Amino acid sequence: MNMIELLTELAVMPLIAFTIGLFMVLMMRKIAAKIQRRVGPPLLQPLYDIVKLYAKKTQNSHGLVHDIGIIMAVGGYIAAETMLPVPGMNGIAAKSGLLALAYVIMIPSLGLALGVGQCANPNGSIGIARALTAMLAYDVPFVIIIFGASWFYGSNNLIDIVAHQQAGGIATWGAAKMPVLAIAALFSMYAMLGKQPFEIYVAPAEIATGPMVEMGGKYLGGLFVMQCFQLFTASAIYVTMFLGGGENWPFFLVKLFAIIAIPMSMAFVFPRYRTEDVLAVVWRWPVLLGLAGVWLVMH
Amino acid sequence: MSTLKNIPVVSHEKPSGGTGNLLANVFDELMAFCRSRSLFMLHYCTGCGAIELPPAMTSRFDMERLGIQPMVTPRQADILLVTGYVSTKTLKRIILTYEQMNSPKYVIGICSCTVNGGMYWQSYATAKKLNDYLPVDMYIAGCMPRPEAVIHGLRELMENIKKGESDNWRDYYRRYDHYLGNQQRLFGENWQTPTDIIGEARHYDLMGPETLGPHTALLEQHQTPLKPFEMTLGLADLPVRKDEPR
Amino acid sequence: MNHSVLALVPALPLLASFLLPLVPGAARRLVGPLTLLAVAFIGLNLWPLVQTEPMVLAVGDFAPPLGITFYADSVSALFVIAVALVTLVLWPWSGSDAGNLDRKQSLTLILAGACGGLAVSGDLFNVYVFYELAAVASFGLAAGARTAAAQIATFRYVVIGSLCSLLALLGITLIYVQTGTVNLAHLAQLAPLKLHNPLGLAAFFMILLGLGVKAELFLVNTWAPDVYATAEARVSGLLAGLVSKLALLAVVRLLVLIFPLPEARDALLLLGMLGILSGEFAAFRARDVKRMLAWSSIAQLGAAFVAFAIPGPAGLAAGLAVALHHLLVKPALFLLADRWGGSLAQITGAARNSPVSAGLFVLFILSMLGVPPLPGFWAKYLLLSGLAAQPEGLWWLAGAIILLTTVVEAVYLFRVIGALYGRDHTVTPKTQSATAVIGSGVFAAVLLAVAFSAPLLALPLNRMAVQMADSAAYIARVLPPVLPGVAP
Amino acid sequence: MTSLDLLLILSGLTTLAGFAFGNHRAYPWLAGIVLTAQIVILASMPLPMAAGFGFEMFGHPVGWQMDGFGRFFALITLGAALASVAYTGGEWGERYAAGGKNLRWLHGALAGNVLAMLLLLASGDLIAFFIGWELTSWAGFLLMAQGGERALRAAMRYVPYAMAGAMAVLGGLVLSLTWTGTLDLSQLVMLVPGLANWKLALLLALFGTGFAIKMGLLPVHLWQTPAYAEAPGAATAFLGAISSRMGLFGFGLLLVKLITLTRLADLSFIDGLFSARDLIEWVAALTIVLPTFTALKQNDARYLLAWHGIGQSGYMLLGLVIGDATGSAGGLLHVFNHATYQAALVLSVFAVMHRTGTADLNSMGGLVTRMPLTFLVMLLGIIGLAGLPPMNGFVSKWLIYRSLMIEGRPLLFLMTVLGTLGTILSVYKLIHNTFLGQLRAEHEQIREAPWSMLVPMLALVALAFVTGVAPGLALNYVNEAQAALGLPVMAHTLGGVESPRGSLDMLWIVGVLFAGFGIGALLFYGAGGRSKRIHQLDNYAGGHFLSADVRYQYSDHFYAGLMHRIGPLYRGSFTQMEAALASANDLLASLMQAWYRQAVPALTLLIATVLGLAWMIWR
Repeated sequence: MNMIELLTELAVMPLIAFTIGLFMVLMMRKIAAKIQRRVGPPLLQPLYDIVKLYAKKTQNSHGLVHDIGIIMAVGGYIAAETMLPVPGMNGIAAKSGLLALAYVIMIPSLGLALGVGQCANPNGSIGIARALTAMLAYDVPFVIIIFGASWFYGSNNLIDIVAHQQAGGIATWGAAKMPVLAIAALFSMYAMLGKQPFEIYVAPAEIATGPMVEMGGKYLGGLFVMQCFQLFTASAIYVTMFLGGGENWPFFLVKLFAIIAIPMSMAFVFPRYRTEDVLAVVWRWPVLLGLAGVWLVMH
Repeated sequence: MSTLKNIPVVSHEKPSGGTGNLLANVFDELMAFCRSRSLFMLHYCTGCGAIELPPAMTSRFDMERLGIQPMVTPRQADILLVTGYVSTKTLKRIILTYEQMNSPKYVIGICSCTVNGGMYWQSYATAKKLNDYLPVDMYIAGCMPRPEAVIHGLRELMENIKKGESDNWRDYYRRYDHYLGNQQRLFGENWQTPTDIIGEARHYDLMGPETLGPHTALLEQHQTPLKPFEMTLGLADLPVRKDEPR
Repeated sequence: MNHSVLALVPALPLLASFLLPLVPGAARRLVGPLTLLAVAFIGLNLWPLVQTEPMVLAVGDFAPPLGITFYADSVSALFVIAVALVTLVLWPWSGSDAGNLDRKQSLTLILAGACGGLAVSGDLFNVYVFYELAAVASFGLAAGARTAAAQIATFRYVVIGSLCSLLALLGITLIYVQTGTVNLAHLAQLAPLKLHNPLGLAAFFMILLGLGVKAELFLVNTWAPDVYATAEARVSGLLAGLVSKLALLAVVRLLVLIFPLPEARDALLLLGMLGILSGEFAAFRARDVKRMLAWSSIAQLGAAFVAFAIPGPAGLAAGLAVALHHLLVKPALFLLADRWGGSLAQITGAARNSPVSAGLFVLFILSMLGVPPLPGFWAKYLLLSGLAAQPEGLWWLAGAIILLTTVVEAVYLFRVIGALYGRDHTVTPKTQSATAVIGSGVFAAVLLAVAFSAPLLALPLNRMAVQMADSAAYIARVLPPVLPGVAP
Repeated sequence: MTSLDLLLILSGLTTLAGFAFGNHRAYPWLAGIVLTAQIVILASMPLPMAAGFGFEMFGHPVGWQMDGFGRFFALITLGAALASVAYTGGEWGERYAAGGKNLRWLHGALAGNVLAMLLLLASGDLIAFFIGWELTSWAGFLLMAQGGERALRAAMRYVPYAMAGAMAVLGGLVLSLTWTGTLDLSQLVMLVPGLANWKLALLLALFGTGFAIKMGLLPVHLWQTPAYAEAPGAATAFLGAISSRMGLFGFGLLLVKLITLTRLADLSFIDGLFSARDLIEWVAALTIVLPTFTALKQNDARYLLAWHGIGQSGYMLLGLVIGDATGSAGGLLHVFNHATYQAALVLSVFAVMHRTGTADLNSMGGLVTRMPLTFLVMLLGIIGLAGLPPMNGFVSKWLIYRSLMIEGRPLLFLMTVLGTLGTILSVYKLIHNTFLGQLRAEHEQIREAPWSMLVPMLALVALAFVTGVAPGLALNYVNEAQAALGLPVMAHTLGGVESPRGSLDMLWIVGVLFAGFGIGALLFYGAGGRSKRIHQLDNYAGGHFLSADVRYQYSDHFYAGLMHRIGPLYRGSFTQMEAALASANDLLASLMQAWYRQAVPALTLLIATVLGLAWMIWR
């Protein structure tokens, strides 16, 4: 692979991720609307929102760190997208791997946390405290699953993992070989997406949307963009680990959207957990499932 | 001042299709379109009118299909919905909330109370006309207006935004002295919000003929400074001065 | 050098002590120091001579086993030097009035003479005599502080001391009854036949307890904390540093020459272990500096007993190292505790007005804890490696106890350091006296010299231990086989 | 004279100079130059390098020799000392001296620590090792005790621990002498693995206790936090960066070199189910998790960091004990990495203390506008401590994770990650409560820390960043240490590890990350409308008007929801255990005192005599 090709991939991969993410947001809102027997937003609504937010005339910054936080939140995901192999493009997946990716996607969260902290709003700080607590909750099963998958495939390299699954068709997919882990992973990804009942850190009625309390204009817009990336990343990691990655774009898209659709179909009928209950639930079921799955994989 | 048309609206948008860069015009149109199709609203539920909003949002009327959805804090919101009578005490909060919103921002007064005080006309503690204190873009009269009326009003606003007609937020900057005067009359001359409207007007070049005036002068006398904490290195102490008290 | 100088070691100080009151004027104050210098000179001259060949003096030319025998090997010579020099450093230069001072100086000289005698005695009866002499002198010195507390403490000391002297005498009597001799060499010859039985062991045990009083042996050491806490610092230093070592030496001579039996060793080991445990733990709760030092000294002597219990030259080397180290450290600490005695709170911040003394104090403490490269470490190393070389069981338990109690020791000793360097401005601690600083400075200089020349000193120490352990040579030297043409 | 001699002599001279004229203004410069020279000498020294001096004691030669393992630690030691000394060079030192404290003692103790550590790291036999060990302990005590009343109390608490550790090591030394007849490390290496299992287990217990105490492994870690936190700033940085790693050095010698890891795995407790190696791995893993979550609860920045220092040492030991090329490289690399960012973090906390006078996380906030460079240092530092890219902490932790994955240790892996997550939570609290949020009215006039303090801090984080982007720079020395220990050597590239089973190339990752940030910045500044800085009181408060006298800051009980769940687990069991030991000790002590206070000693004497005689006679 020559350098120019690589650079093109690095530029294109985030763009694709963003586009897919936009539609995932739309799908999410549509699912919510359908469950609530509403029409729901029009096709380009996520785009309208983002454009409008960026186009705000006056915007409030609480200081440089506030700005940098948003830049890190968006930029970190842009970087992360280049480490996720998609059909036809591998980016720098060979140079990072599953483990590094899991830590790289903490960078945007940390950036966001910094930005929110600078806002000097206790609601935001509480939101971040809760978000970090939620991260502590869902990352525990998540790393167990990463361990299991990495042990099963004998590699940490996402390209290898994808190749391994694609070699034998559906029968060799992670989900077929490691069903317990796949279920645990779905659970943990659900918690990661932070929708009901796990939306402890947004909690609009309680802490006024937590981290987003002081975010307006392009700051909020940045977070919307980040959400698009986040949905794509979570889904793509899952697909890569358990659903054979992307053989070609149509199948890949189906898998990506399906994976997001499953938890979202459940989300909007739930109320919200309390923080400690998120810990209790996530540390119990997906962790137990994950450990059982790892045990099965290793024996 | 009994009709909407009499609310002073000063448009400074260039008429569409006029001079200037075509591409820029298209861009502006696009922005206006997006603004009109994506409205986050903050409902400041001061009175009984708030009860009409849930039906407007939920499955019967579903605002979201118009791109309108509720938001929680002023920073995120585009529309400030004031849904009922406004007492003096509440008005302070409404003004604070309005000033904390990011422009372009729109104020909608719902119910008769926001128009003229409604049934509280004789109350000593109720602000009668909201547009004395804030630039109201749209009144939805009624006691209370039905959800259809609310939706209708919102659609009107969307049209106005798309056409570039609804930009009363500029008026607040351009005639800040006027609004501030009315506010001071009600709250006393010590009145101050933490938002630096004049500074914003300067920063975004939104100054108008009446931005500054006697009332802003009065404000400056009583104002506690609101200069943001700029990041400072403060490394003037190189080399360390011996005489300096530490 | 004439063998008869050996007799001068005890005789000179004793004589001087009786003559002291007769010497007129200012010269009277010089009698003691000059005598001690003379003894030191004798000891220093003795040292090279006895390295290869121990020196024997049969007083009045009565051939051993008859008559009084003085015997000096390198250990004796070393202790003679130590007695003279340590007494000199702890010499009572001043007193409240002239009569008191005379008394103190006389008693100190008697103590020095008795100690010298213990170092060179070659028979059991002389050991007892010198031991009693030392006891009487120390009673007098201990009560010399003339406070009610000191007198009460001394009274307890006298009671226990006298009872134990009786025990020792009983033990010696038993031995004499069994063997008909008190000469150590002769006893050593006869012991396998006549004394290595329950009766002999009982005698040994009685003598052990009897002499153990001065050596602060567990069971008979209850007097020590009170006496050390109430007596003058120099007296405490003499008793803890010097007298205890000489008593210990006497016991060890018995152990090596007459009772090299596992039972005897076990008794030493057990009592030593109990001494370490009781001393260190009791010191842990002590709030009075001098009492703390007293308990610590009990523990140190316990360690010395444990060391001497180890069979063979390794044990003697370890014991000598521990004992000599304690001899260097404890008198100096007591000297410094003269002004800094009493409650710890009173010395808070003392390092501010007496930095040198505080530094010396820390130095001694570190050495006592066995912080390398100070000599205390090498002593501890010898002791522990000696213990570890023995089969497991009590020996290893003793090693474990030493390791564990060092932790306790560190805590209470660092408490003193913490107080010295503390920052409480409400108390104004006393400044150190010049004599204490100079005295402890001398000890510190020796300590540091030893620390820097430790590799060089390892060899002589070993040689001493080997010489001391060689009971056959002792017998041969004192009771030479009658060869044709050589007068015994 | 060999270059090791020169190194030690220079170090000794620095110590003397520190005690003699450490309060002179020129001393930090001089010491800095000499330390730099020492680093150069050390780095350019051919290995192994024996010292020209030495002596023989009781038939055992005592000598010093530096190998790759020692040099790795020695370089970190000298570097940490350099940063600490530089930090004292300006205003900090002046203020310290003005506060009535003595700079000479501080500098002397600091240089003394370095000397003691160099002696320890270059020891060629167990006696030299023990000399170094004790000197390190007591030099450390001296340094800890410099910080005033509370520091003295903390240092006093350290005494029994240090002594217990030293005595355990001494016991181990004596036993290995007894069993092998030698104290020379090069001979012990051959003889020790041949010892019987119970002997090895005893050696492991004795030496292990000593090293564990120094390192602050569970359950003997309690002394470390207050002792490190209360010391003066420069001292805290030095202690936190390297001091307790001497325990790890000991473990490296003991576990890897003397006992060897294979022998360690043979020492099984329950029929091969649980070996000594497992035990150590689990102790290390618990040391990662428990102190980290204790740190989470701290409200004093210094204590928070000190607790993390304990937690992070678990990673190092775990990596070392896993013992494969990747894991041990990770463990060793973490020593260096931790030193860089921990020193920087501690220094930044003390820089904040220098200006605000407090390290209480509930009485600060919003300082980023006043001390932006200090903020930058702390930001990079916490990213390193939390083990996130692009800082070096990520690389070493990645290596450890990776080796646990390869070795198939899911539970240990989980513990390491749990530690990392806990760290992220607690360091966010640190930076949030210090630098973010509402600036207090009393801190509005505060200025940035002086350059004399900033330069070492910035240099440290720069080092942490550079070795994060190009870990190969540090891995060269790690490889040397691995080779000296007899561990498999990990092949590496400049950017990390190249492996068919999953590579790590930090050059690319960081490159892409910063490219991402660049695009993010373009989007932010290019695509959106202009933003305006606003005052912190212009803030959403549900319609409330904020004023400067109202604290609008969330700092106390920061992770309330988490604590609701895990709070009951903080029972203070270790503290209770320590207290129980102390009171048992007290009880024993009072019993012993009672013995000496007996009223009728004659009676006791009689009984004892009778018993003793009976024993002698009937034995």
